[in-house]
Amino acid sequence: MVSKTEETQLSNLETQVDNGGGGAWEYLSLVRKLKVRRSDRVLKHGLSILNDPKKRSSLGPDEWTLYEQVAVAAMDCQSLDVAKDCIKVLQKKFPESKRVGRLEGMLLEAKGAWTEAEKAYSSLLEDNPLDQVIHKRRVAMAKAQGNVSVAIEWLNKYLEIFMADHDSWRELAEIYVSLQMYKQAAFCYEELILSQPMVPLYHLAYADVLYTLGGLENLQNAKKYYASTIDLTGGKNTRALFGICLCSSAIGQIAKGRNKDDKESPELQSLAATALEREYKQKASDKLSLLTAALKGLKVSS
Amino acid sequence: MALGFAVGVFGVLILFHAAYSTIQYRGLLKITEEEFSGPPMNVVAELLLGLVFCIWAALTVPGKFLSIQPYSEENRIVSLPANSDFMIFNHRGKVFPLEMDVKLKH
Amino acid sequence: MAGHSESSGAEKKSGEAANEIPTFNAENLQTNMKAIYYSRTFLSIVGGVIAGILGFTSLTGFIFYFLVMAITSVGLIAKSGFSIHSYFDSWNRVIFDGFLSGLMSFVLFWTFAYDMVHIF
Amino acid sequence: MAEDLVLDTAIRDWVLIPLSVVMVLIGILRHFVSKLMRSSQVPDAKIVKEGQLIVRARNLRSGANFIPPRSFRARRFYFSNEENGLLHVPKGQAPNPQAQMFSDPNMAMDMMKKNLSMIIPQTLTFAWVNFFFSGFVAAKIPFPLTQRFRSMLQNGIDLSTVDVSYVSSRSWYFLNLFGLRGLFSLILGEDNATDDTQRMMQMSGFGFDPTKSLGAEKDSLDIVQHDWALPKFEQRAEAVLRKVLS
Repeated sequence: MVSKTEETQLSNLETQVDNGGGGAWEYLSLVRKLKVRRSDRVLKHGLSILNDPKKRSSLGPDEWTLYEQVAVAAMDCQSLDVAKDCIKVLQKKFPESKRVGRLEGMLLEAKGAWTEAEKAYSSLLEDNPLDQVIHKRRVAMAKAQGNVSVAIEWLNKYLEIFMADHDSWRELAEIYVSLQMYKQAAFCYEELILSQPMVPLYHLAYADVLYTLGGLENLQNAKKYYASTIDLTGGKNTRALFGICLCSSAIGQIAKGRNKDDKESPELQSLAATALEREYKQKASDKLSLLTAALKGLKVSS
Repeated sequence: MALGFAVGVFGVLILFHAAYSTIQYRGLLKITEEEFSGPPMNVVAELLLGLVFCIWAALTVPGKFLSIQPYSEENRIVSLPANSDFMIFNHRGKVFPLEMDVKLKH
Repeated sequence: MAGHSESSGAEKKSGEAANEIPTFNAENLQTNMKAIYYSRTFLSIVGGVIAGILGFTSLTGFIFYFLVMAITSVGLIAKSGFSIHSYFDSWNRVIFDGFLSGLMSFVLFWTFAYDMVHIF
Repeated sequence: MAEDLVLDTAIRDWVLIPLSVVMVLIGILRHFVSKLMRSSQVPDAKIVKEGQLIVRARNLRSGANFIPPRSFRARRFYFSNEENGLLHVPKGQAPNPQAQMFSDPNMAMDMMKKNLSMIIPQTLTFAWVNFFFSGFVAAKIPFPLTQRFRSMLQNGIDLSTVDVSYVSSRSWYFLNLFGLRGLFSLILGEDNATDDTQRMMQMSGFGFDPTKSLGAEKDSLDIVQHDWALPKFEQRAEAVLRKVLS
């Protein structure tokens, strides 16, 4: 979860580090903590620390964490030589470690040697059949090969045991969305909302899925979840504001023919539209005309 | 934080000193055979000072309060972390490798 | 007109109901409570030592404890910048929580300091 | 009040202070020893699954109001229907936790360790206090108490004429035992190993009995009243936007 303060902190550190202002280790730690994917920068700045013996030894035991981080980043950047060197260093230090074994499997993956990687993972799983990360790697491997249905199968099997693992629910939801299996995705997002009811982004994603599914009931629910996103973000989520407008207009179109028994709160959409206009005025005033045209098209403009 | 901690330690030390001087004072009273009516002024002042320092430390050392409102800047989640356990390397970056001469030297 | 007033009444009512669903970051609340607990425990120990040195006995000592705790509450409120509701879900958290849990520590250190200074 | 007893300063220097210091040191030692002895056991798939199941069911219970009624009912059925609900444990199949414990030596071992790390230092200190400092007055509490507390505070001295507020050395040990908890939580952190009451609570559960917690979770899930919170959020969102716009 990356909050607003953390995001600004990250971007500040990023510019500082990119301009040679130091603080590379802090930046790398923050990247690790927030679990963001900045592989190119991690590779560059991580190596600059690792290649400097003085800096490296000042890290103490964190040195090995950095090696791991850089190894993964290097794989992500296809700098396989660097990754291999890092893993070699780690292996020398921790000869029997499962974690290093996992890195080796990932290196095989990055090379595209799927069968060998699979073999490595299965042998690791034999030692510890409940290693969550390796199960996840197998899912990722299936996905990387393009066998999305296999990935879903693995993931479902995994979730039968580790059913409280929300990262995997999220992955499953994203896979389902990519396959346009929205009903299944909606289920996954419900699961995510249950496990972390205060994360607005899950509400938002759920609302998106409901809106895509369509139908009067789903649209009304989608509007409710966009509303909850607005409430949880204090009205600072543009996508949710747009969502409210879209839902209202779609509901209006469907409900036109029918009797209007269920009272929709008409104010919410006009408020959302005004909020949007205001936000555009502040941040992108040159695109304001586009917005007003779009809102007019939706007939929600006040 | 470190400053608050130092202040706290200092406050506790002051308290110890106040205790010690009161013990001395009681010993003195015993010799002069007077009744103890209350600790001397400087001890009271020391105690007050120590209390103030300790309150300062107690309020600063445990760290700042964190906002519980979901829409505050600290809590407003703007992006989800990359699901790095499911990271795949078979992406378009593979076709465009970085133009970096990176190497792990030893 | 009547319909309008009715809808506003309903809105108000549902607005009240909406306030009942707590939306707050439980984790941060926990951290805050922990911070309060630390402050109170430390100050009850310190208060015990001071009460012992000053030689308070019986009721005076307990009054002193409540005084110290009251000062702590005020300090905590000041620490939160007088906006309790952005850090805690209710006032009771700041004012009453942990009031009695520190009593045992207070009594122990009070006795200890009192004995050190005044009994022997 | 009766005549004040005059206590020798040697008692302070050789009983009161050493006793308290030793208590603190033993508490710290115990914390670290129990930290060292905590073994990380590899759980088997069934236990892991049940643990995760309970977490998920608990999430469902606490977040129930955030999902639509239909989704909630489907999930509840999935968890707690009588035929093949995940939380439903058929009668008679529940394994006896005692038998399970004896079949798994690790579990018994772990419990032994926990027990030992709690009881041994306790008994040792108590024996030490008893042996060295028994049968005299060591301290005086600065407030009066009724006669009922005599057995508590003057444990080890049989004198009914002494004022109740005088504390025997053995009772001072007990006072320390309870009163130092706050200090330990300050210097060792919240979840320290010295908190005996918590330990006792865990002990009374006697090991980990997953079937029981599954059943309890099912019962509490069955009585959850679903009250969808989302319709209220539209009003809340309106209020928020109005506040932003104003």
